[in-house]
Amino acid sequence: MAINNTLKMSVLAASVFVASTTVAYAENSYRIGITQNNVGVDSYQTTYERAFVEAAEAAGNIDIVVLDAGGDVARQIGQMQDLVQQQVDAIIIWPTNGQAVIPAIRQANNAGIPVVVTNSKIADAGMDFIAAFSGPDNVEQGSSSAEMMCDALGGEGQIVQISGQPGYTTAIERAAGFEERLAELCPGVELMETQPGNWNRERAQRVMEDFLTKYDRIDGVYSGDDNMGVGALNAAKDAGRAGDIVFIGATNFAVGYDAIARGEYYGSIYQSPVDDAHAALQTALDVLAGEDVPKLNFFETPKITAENLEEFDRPVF
Amino acid sequence: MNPVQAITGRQPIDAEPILKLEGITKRFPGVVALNKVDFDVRPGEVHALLGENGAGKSTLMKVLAGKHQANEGRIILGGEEMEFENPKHAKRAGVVLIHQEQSLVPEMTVAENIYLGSLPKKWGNRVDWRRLREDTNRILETLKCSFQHDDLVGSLSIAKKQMVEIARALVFTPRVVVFDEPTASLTDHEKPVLYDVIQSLCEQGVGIVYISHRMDEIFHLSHRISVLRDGEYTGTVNTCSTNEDEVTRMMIGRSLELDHASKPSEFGENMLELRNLSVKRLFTDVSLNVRRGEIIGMYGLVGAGRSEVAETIFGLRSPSGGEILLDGEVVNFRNSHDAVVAGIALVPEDRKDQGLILGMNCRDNMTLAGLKTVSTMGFMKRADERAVYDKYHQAMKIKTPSWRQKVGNLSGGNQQKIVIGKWLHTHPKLLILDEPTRGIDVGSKAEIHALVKDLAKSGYAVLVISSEMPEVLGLSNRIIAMYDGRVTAEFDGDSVSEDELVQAITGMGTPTPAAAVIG
Amino acid sequence: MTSIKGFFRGKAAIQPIWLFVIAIFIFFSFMSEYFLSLGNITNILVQTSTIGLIALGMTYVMINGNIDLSVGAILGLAASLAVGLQDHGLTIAIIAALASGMLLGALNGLVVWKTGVNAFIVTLGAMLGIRGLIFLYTGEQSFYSMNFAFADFGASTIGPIPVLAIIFLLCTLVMHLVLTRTGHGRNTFAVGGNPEASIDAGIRLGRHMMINFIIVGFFAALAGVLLASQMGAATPNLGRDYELWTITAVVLGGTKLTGGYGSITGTLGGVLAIGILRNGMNLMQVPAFYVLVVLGVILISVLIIDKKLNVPSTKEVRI
Amino acid sequence: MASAEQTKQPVLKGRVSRAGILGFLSAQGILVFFLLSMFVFSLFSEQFLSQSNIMTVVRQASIIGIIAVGVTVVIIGGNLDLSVGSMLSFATVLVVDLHDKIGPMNAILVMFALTLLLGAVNGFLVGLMRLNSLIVTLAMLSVIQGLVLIYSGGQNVDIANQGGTWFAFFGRGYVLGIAVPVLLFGLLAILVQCLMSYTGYGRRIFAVGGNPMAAVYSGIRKNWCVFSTYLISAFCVACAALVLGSRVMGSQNNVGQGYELLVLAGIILGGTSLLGGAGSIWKTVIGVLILGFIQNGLLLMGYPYYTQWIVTWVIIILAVWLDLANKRKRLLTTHS
Repeated sequence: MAINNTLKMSVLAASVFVASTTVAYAENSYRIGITQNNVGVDSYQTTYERAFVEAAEAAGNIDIVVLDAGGDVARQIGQMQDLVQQQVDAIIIWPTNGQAVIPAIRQANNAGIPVVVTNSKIADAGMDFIAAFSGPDNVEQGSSSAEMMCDALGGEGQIVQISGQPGYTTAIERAAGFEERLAELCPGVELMETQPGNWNRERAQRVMEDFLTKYDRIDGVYSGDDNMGVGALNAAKDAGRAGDIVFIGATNFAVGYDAIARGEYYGSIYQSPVDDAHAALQTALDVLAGEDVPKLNFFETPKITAENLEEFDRPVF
Repeated sequence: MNPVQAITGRQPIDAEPILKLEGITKRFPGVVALNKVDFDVRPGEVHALLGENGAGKSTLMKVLAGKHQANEGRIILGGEEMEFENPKHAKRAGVVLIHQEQSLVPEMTVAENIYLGSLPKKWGNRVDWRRLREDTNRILETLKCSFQHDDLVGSLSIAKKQMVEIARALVFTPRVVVFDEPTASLTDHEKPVLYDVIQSLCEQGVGIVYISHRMDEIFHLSHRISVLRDGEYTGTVNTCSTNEDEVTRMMIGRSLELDHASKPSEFGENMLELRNLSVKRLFTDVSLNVRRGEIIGMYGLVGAGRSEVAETIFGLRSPSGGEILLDGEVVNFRNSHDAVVAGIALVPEDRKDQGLILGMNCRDNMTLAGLKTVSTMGFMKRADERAVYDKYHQAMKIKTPSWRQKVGNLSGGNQQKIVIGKWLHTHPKLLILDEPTRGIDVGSKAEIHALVKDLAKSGYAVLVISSEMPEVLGLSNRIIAMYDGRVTAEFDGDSVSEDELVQAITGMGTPTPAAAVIG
Repeated sequence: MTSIKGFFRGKAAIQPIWLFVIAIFIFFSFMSEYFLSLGNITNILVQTSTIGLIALGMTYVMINGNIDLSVGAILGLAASLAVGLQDHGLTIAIIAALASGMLLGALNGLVVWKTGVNAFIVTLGAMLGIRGLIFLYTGEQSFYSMNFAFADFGASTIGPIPVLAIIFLLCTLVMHLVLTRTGHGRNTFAVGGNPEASIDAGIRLGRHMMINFIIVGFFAALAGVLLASQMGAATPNLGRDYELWTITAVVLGGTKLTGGYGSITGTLGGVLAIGILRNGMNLMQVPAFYVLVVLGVILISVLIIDKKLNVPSTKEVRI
Repeated sequence: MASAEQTKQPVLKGRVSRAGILGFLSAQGILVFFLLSMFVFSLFSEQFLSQSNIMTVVRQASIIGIIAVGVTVVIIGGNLDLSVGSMLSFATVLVVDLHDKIGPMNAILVMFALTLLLGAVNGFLVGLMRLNSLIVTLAMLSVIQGLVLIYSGGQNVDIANQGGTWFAFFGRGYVLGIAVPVLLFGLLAILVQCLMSYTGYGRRIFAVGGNPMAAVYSGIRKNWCVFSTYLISAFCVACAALVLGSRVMGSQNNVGQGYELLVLAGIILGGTSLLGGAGSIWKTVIGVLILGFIQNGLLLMGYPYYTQWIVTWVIIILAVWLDLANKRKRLLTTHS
């Protein structure tokens, strides 16, 4: 499965291939701790975790400590402290919050443990304390979505946005990227309102229902991820207005992929949790191997629409 | 032997009243609870206050103790006019109310309870434990209490809790102490301790107000008697120059007689039989039988295991030994529901906690034990329910404005009638009444006694549990005496003497073999 | 001697929860090589201090027979204020944060006092509303402290012991003494054990309850400030579900939901039990999904054991 | 409640005097408030009172409403149920996941069976073991959430063929122009209201909630009564999961998170006390609708979503205060 992905995604193929080979000739066995944001809240994080564990097992000599903060910043800080206490060789953190975890990262850094931030960036003030960041460029993703929206609407229209969980970096960056790019690229497209859908399909469905009542004309919907986007699509289908509306999401989910295939959904951003996990592990291993790793390691997240659908596998989540 | 027997009216004490209430009027919206009531207490005197339930005794005392504020009238204490804003205020002035209901905190020690709300402090808000201990010990000594200052109140017996309440009254040198039904939960052998305390308070010149339903007590203790009726003051008499009849007339406007002759006399087959029934640590080897049409009295002190026997028969406890036979067959109830289905009814000891759903209306309470009989396929039949209610409402002369009245708003007597009505509606084979007239006024009491006899005559087997000797004597065909979890004697209800009974329930003398006397 | 012992009867005896704490402590010491070390134990103390501080106040409120569900939200608001107002000076920010907690606690107490409505209802509403206030104030954003002194304080130690752990233990001691030695503390039991009697004894019930709501509000806010200092930041979602864990800890510690019974020492045990379980299961790498099940099952088990131990079976009828 | 209904009859039958109307208003405070808030919202947003908007709100509220109906029964019986949120996640994930694996009919049956089983566990612990319901259901909240995650491995579940299954009926279907969730909500509310008002079972639940001890001394099997209320609650959760799963055609593991609080907020807004022995389903229905309309109205007026929480808070305090003023008056007039 991971292999299939890598074959199709040329950009990443190299790095992931390197991952398996690097580990193969690593002399020392490493103990790496990872504290995740909130496994189980959606499939992306779960798939990420599974891929991470599989990759580490495949490597053979990596001992991993997998923790989940359950979305709670304080608990994540506690887990960071526990990992420092156990003196793991490196810590990978998927921050629950881009700012609140910085002191904990600093503590780990002070204790001489390299920290790799994965998936979601931390605030600039913390960049000095981390060894590297690995993950998607969420601002870039937002911009890409704005470009798609612009293309789809031909530069004119009224749209609404359903954002992710308030206060979470990914949600903020995607929204910021989208809004900024949209304004400069297509001043003719008006963003009427933004409401959070909390990464939750049912909630997004409800928000969309309210939008549909409130606005007689909606030309497009941008959702912070496909999970919410499909919720919005459901609501529009129910109201019989799905045909008039362009749906654009991010983090392509299986349901989103299918909807694109059916032509109900315009497009999304392809982001594989498997790539995400492999990239994080690889970055950590590179850091441990003493290689010169750049601070920001973005893996590519291409646009996906009906036109290039066949180039991508259906996501497993 | 029986301390209550010595009925001697005391000479009134001639002194200036320490406390005077003049023209007290207390109105609640829609009702005048007290109408221009006068009352006074002299130092060293026991002044009994009588009246039926709802006559306004408790309201008057609450006004006195600062729990309610009067709309009109004056309170004069030691020549000064007072206005009590709250009980603590009254307490500091020397007026203390000892409550009918226990007002103690079970999880706190005796000392903390006695000084509740006025713990001695040092260094700001810090409790001065040493002083608390010493002060408490001093008070406990004067009361000759058998418990320690650091005992948890929750672990004390009811009588001892009562002593804690009294001890609390002594914290601020009291000038007037109000006892509101102090003996309601005491057994006969616990009462003398209370009487001694009252005596010694009198000797110190404290004025005592004594509220009770029990004539014997009142005549034994008091110097003067005042009577309230329907919120109105009906008069004051000297105890030595009056009698029970006169006082009763003042209370209810007619005289009452305990009718010993009307006991049931025709008995049928055994309805209930207990054979060596035991529950670990509560009671052992209890054997008795109740026949159709017969009233069996179960007499004993609180804690002797009487209520527990009743609860076991009713399926609320599982026996550890022995058997229960109902109508000749051994029964084994898993819960109270089984017992009700089998035809047993229990009018429990505690009306408010066990007998009634106070927030429900009269009708719903009345049909609660027999819902099946007023419903088809689980659906209630409103008309049938009303019919049931009307039937018992009339038969028992329950005084309520409407069936919609919440039972919490009724007087004790009417509440008890509703509980009894609830069980009559199930047409039980055996009716168990646990303290059926506790805290009920004289009028309702007589009505309930008559009702019980009528029920027995119409074929019910009745088991009455009581700690009031006149009640047991007046009702029972046979009397089972219990002491410390065992049946100590069985007596014929008409021929037993009071001395014999007292001996049997206090564990004195040789227990008569249970089968010796069968009526 | 006996009299001193007597005053603490029932409290001097070792509480069941401490037996449990000792048991799991020994268990994890054997199960994980990382568990038994000074560093890990101070970690546990720091991690439990947040829930622990709130639980101190919650114990008072629950002995009163009330409950406060709004503590998580108060914590979140205080944290946001403590970071967000730092432009006006660190001291002002912290004072404002603590004051907000006490004010909201007072509001809860006032409504409970004046309406006599179940505290559960009142504070459930407050829990929603205060969370709304946080979002309103922060505009859904996280705040980051520019002042490093603030974040450094959260990470500082005295000797080997973190300052946060010391603050927590000190507060525990003070609250224990207040509960067992002072008039207010003793009245707390009286009010929960028999409200009617307390009124008669001249205890001003409403005022007393309100003070305890202010206390729990204060501790929730203090926990929020300290948590914010640990993070050097505050997030609007901070403190979500904390009320549930706090109540769990207090109940584990033997405080009765019906009021009138409880202790700070028990609460400390309850807080530590949860902290050690979480920490130990982390070290043993129990998957996160199973941790939820294990914690729930343990809570129910403790409840069952408590029922079996504490109820004298002879006194109670079979109902 | 049956008795409450009947006590009001004299007022309604009697001469419609000013006092009668005022009495009615104060007795039905929450209803008046409901209509008033509808009026205010309609001033600010013209879409608010449109038929489509009202239908949308009621449909959205129906999931919370269906659960609230069940929880109200638990509360009348004198207990709480905080585990409904997790239970909703559990049931939804289960029915959606099994839909493609064993077919919709079987999936629904299995889901109902297992959800009722969870209800039975609650009922066993609270009813038969007589543990404190707040703590037990709090613990079950955590346990069930763990079970959901273990079952799904943390993955979202989806129904692949969304167009071609009759399962869509429950969340998206219409009967006579009314959305099925709304119908289901109404039907359950009426059914349970009848159960509570017109049957011996309902009377027993009121008795058990009003005074458990006295209920036992009246021969009512209290423990089983309490047990059964949790089955009703679980049944309602299963119905809600049917709607939710069908509406979304997929589910996340935490889909029900926080529902327990919204359900309680709705019940409280309706004016049911949490002490047991009192309350009614129709009050709960109104409370849930108020919650829904506040959320919708504020959104239409352009306020951010969290303002509804603040407004809910203020309303709860006001309602509590109003209700108190009412009660005080009633208490005083019936005092004898």
